[in-house]
Amino acid sequence: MKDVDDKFLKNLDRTVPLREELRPRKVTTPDGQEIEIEPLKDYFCEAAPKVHAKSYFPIVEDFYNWARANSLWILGFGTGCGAIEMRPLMTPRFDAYRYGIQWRPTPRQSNLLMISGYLSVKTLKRAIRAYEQMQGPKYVVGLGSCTINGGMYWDSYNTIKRLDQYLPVDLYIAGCMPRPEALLAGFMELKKLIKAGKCEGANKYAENFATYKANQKSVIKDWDMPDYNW
Amino acid sequence: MFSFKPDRSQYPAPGPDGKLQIDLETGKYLKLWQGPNHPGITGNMSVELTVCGDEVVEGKTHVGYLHRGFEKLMERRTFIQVFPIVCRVCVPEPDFNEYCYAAAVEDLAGIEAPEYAQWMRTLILEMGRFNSYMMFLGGIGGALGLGITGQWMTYVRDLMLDRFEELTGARIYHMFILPGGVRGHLPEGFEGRMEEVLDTAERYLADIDRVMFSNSVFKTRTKGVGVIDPALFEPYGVTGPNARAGGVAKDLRKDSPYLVYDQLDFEVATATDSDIFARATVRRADVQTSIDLIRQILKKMPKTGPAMAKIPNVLHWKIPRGETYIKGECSRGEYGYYLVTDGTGYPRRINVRGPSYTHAMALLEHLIPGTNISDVAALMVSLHTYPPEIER
Amino acid sequence: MRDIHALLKQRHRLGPLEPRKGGLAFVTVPRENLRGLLLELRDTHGFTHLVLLTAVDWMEDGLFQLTYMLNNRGRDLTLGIRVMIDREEAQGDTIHDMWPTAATYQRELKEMFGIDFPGSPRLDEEFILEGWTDLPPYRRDFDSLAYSQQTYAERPGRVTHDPREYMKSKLYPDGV
Amino acid sequence: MGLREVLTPFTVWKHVFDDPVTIKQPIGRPAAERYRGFHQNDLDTCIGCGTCEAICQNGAIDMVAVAGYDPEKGNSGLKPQIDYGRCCWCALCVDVCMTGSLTMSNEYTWVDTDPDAFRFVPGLEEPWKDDEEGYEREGKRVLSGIERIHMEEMEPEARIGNFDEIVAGYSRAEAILEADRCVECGLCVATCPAHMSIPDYIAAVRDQDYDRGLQLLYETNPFSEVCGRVCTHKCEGSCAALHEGDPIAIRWLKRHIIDEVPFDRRIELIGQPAEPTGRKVAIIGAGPAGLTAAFDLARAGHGVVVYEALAHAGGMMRYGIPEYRLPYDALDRDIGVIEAMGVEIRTNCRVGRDVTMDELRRDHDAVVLTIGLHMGRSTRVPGTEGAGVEKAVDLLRRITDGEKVPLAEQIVVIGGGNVAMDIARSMARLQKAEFGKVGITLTALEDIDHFLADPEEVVESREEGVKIFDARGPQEVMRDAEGKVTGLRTWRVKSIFDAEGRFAPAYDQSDERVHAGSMVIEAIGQAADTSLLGAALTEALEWNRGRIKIDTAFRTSEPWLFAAGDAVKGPDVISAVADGHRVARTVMEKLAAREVAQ
Repeated sequence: MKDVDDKFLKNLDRTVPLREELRPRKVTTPDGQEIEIEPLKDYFCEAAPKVHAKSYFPIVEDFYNWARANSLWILGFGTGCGAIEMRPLMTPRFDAYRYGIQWRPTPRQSNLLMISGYLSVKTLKRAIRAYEQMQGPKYVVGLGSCTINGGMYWDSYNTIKRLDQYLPVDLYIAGCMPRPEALLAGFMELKKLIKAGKCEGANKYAENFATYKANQKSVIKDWDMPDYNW
Repeated sequence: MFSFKPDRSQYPAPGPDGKLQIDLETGKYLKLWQGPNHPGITGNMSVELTVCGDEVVEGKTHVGYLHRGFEKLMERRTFIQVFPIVCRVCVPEPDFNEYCYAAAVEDLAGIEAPEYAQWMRTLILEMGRFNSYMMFLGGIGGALGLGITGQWMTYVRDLMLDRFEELTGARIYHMFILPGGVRGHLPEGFEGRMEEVLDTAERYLADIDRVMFSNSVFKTRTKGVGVIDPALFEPYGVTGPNARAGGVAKDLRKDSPYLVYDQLDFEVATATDSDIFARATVRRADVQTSIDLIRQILKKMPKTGPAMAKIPNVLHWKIPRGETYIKGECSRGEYGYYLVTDGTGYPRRINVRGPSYTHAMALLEHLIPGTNISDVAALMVSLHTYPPEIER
Repeated sequence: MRDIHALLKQRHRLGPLEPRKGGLAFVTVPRENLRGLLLELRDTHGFTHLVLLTAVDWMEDGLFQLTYMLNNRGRDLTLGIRVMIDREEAQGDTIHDMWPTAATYQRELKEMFGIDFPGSPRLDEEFILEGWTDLPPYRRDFDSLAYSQQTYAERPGRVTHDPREYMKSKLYPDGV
Repeated sequence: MGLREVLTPFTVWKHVFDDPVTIKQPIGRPAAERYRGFHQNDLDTCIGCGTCEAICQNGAIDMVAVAGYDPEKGNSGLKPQIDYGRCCWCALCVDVCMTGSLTMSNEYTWVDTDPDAFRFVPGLEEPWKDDEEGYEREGKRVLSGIERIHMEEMEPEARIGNFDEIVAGYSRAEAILEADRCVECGLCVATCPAHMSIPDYIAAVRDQDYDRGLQLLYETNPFSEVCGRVCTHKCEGSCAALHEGDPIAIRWLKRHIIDEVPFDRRIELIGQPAEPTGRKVAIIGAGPAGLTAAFDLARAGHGVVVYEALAHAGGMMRYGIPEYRLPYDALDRDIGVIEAMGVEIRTNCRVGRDVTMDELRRDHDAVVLTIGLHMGRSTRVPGTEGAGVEKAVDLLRRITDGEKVPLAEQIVVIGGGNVAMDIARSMARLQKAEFGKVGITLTALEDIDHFLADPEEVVESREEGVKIFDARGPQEVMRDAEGKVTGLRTWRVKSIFDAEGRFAPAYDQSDERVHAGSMVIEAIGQAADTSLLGAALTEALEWNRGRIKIDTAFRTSEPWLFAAGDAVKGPDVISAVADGHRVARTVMEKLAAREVAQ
């Protein structure tokens, strides 16, 4: 393994300008009207996420948690290699559906985001958007070494090393990549945690929103989306 | 047949050069992103479609969501340290990376892998090809709403993964083909268990024939759709089954035999129509070839023999200056490693030539205009591209 | 391969042929002669398949090597054509009109090495990277690990010991 | 589109009645036998060489100290800690492991909410610690060479008739191949008494950078010609490679470096000594310890005079080690480099006879005593007094001096150390020249597995016709009526040491043997000849069981007098070299502190 070049310093001067179509500007509509638009403001709600309070009655909260634990709907977003081991879970051989787990195509319908391994900066941006669009209470599970401490891409210029810097992670599954059986074990563990009321990732995200945003913006240089979109 | 005939009467007038002038602000055109988080996309990539009505008038492939900078990382690693990371370049068929890299290193270092290792490598590559085609056959059905093929083929692929697991010690990233040979020998009773898997696979494939290839819906939606003019094969670098579906029997296993393919008996499957259906049938026939080849290899391969050639101490392995290109026929076409060494213990440059690179970028962008939105997914799957090998 | 090389050597000022095993060979050509050579190889000698186009950074020599790999399927020949270009003002000649797929390669080279190919379509669009502000990453003077350390947080708390130094500190701390 | 195409797909409904393929209990389903799951490590076998850390391309492995495992010879005591936030389960660490201690289980399930939990030392307490199944490498390691590159040697028939050097030395190609096997763990460095930077100079051989190699050698050892040939090479006994194959031929590689650098170039590479300091040091005895100290002191700019009683410098390296193991010209080159540093060697100058200790003390800022062990010890069994019984060191010295030594057709040697082998093989050569055949019997207290001599010495002795009888205790030198030696009577040894570990051989008297021979040579050990000190100084100094007492920094009880080498410590050249460095360092510290001022 080559030693690190001590003299190398990353370029801090250059910034990425906002894309043309996202800048506030005047446009002419098809019917001839001239209007001012500001795409990043017009289309999104900018309100920051809020902490979701627990129910006043513990028994009600327990009931909620029981229900949540038994309907883990996973966002079908294969962010990295580990996604290939999720496919067998959707088929009769491993049949994750029997545990109340299923995959949904859109963030709106899902409450569990699986980060399947490494995240390149480009995908991190999409993962953040997907996460923020999901309905709470929502959970994040990190698959494999890459989400824990960078994995085998620890020296890559394009992948993050610690997922918990950018998204609140509820559970990690070791492996490169974890087998379907290990994933199922992870889901069972997640269910236990949810039932015990210990999966407070979404609230953690809301509480530490500023920190998360700062971390995200430190690596995503062309931040061309609103701070929170849901 | 019900072929897609867009109604262009409502389209904005083309420019003086006859080309479409796409101005989004006219409201006639719409940008539609398919991917990266989209059920109709292969892996983690995206296609930026410009649609007018339900006709796609422009498509741009966007990649880089899986970019890890492999070619840079390889330059930081010693020759043995590159070995574990190469397989990650292509997730569904990782073995080709291992083979091409190992063979490239052997070529420049002047090492010859032992005969047993050559046979074993061929076996692994064919098993990997089989798996890759299982992904394809599942995917092409899925792209057209035929969910059952995905269920069946994933199951069969899983059985093959079990064989991979007992042979190589891993399910997906096998890391079995080392520069200098392979890591081990066949486990006891492997042939019998493999035969069971192949039998099961053939049964399921017969069902696939009935449920997919003889299915009027499937035929209607794939025949005559996404035709690649064979004249485009060379300019667009089309190789593998995509070219074979257009009647060009391009197959490096025959054209430029590597490993022990010259000692194996097989035919190259071709088709003539060069449409989605033809590309699917070619691959269907190729699965059968792979099954036959696996049987042949297990029968013909030596029972014992050294698995590894003598290699220098890998901790400070230096390879003299040189460059080489090693290629092989993977399930998608020509896969190759271009390796440049400079006499140090690290590669100077490694370039991975994945077939998806040309198929998913230039070719797909060329094919998309004029198709229906609903066909884009099937068109993309029919090219059989794996995003991680595009951006590496 | 030797016959083709002998035939084209004078006309295109080819360097010596460097054959490797299995119908593979490499040859160097001056940049001015590249286009003519590619055209003749493609149209006359059956090298119709552009296998790959990539670059090698010879930073110490101040050069980029562009490698055009062409294949003649009928005769099972692969020819790697090397063009050395200046690293400071890295510029190559686009061949996307000969092989449309070359445009993709040229986009990648522009982004990853900073090599310009005037006239190549969509050359300045972002290809793989997004919001990249540093040196083109495949250049040798870009250190991936250093960049990573300066950009992405790492999990703290790891320490390691060199066995030799550790034994020294434990067994003969005074160094003798 | 025909009706057939519409109906055919429905035929697969026949599978409705098939058994499901679902795995009933998927969680914890056992993985394949070879599956590369979580790591295991046999901590008792692991030597902490760190090769796993070196090969890991993910930087996943740290070498950490683990309670209960301390550094010792050939074992750093460190253990690998694996970060599963980095690992990719490629098992290169398993393949490269020098001892085979690192393996993998086929366990694969580990989920945790704490990302910092995925860091562990395999072998300590993980649940899969003792799992049988999982990945182990097939056969021996293949990622680094197992077999030592063969060293060209003279055949026994060719070498027995003369004193020519036996070992040829590596060629460049051979040396590169041998150096290539080194994994640069550095476990050997601690074992080497002089702590030579072994992995670094082996790397220099690999890189064909002999200039750098020579500079590295001279940093720690001015006797590379000597040590490259006759070093006891304890380093090779702690080499990580010996656990599955042959250790690296460290000694031969050292010799290879010195062989490749011409004499003049060596002096050039080492460079000139420092500016003269005006301080003067006297060294008594031009053996390895004395000359090493002289070299170091001279390099630092001090004036050094070495007093040597015998005709040539070199001490036991010249007078103890036979020429076929260490040619004199090789030794002369090493001494030549030392002299080139400005060291003055006065040979034939016996302290106590030609110059007195008081004079030395008066004329110098410090005096270093490195007189070695030149007096042979006797077994003192009946019959050792008188003609026909010789001491090995005396004979070796006389052979070196070119004297004619007593010889017999059948000789019995007592002793199992390297000196015994040296004298046996030297006498064998003389016998071959004189009588045309070899007749040497060697008896030793130790059994053959515990011989003090190097194993290759034993092998070569046997090849040359020396008959070795192990575990024999000498009881009497038999003499005939005229007093001529006829043989040696021995008993079989039951044990050498008593329960407290003291030397007290126990014999089996029923197993008696007489080894015929007309000459007996005793090679059972040596003593220092301290008569040169004179009565007053002998009285003034503190002693420890017959040896001059020194502290850890080689100071005697007299502040101006230092002692080092075999005379006070022992037992071999490289230890003497190490002592030389240390005593030189102490002397220089003292000189710097002006504590030794008159």
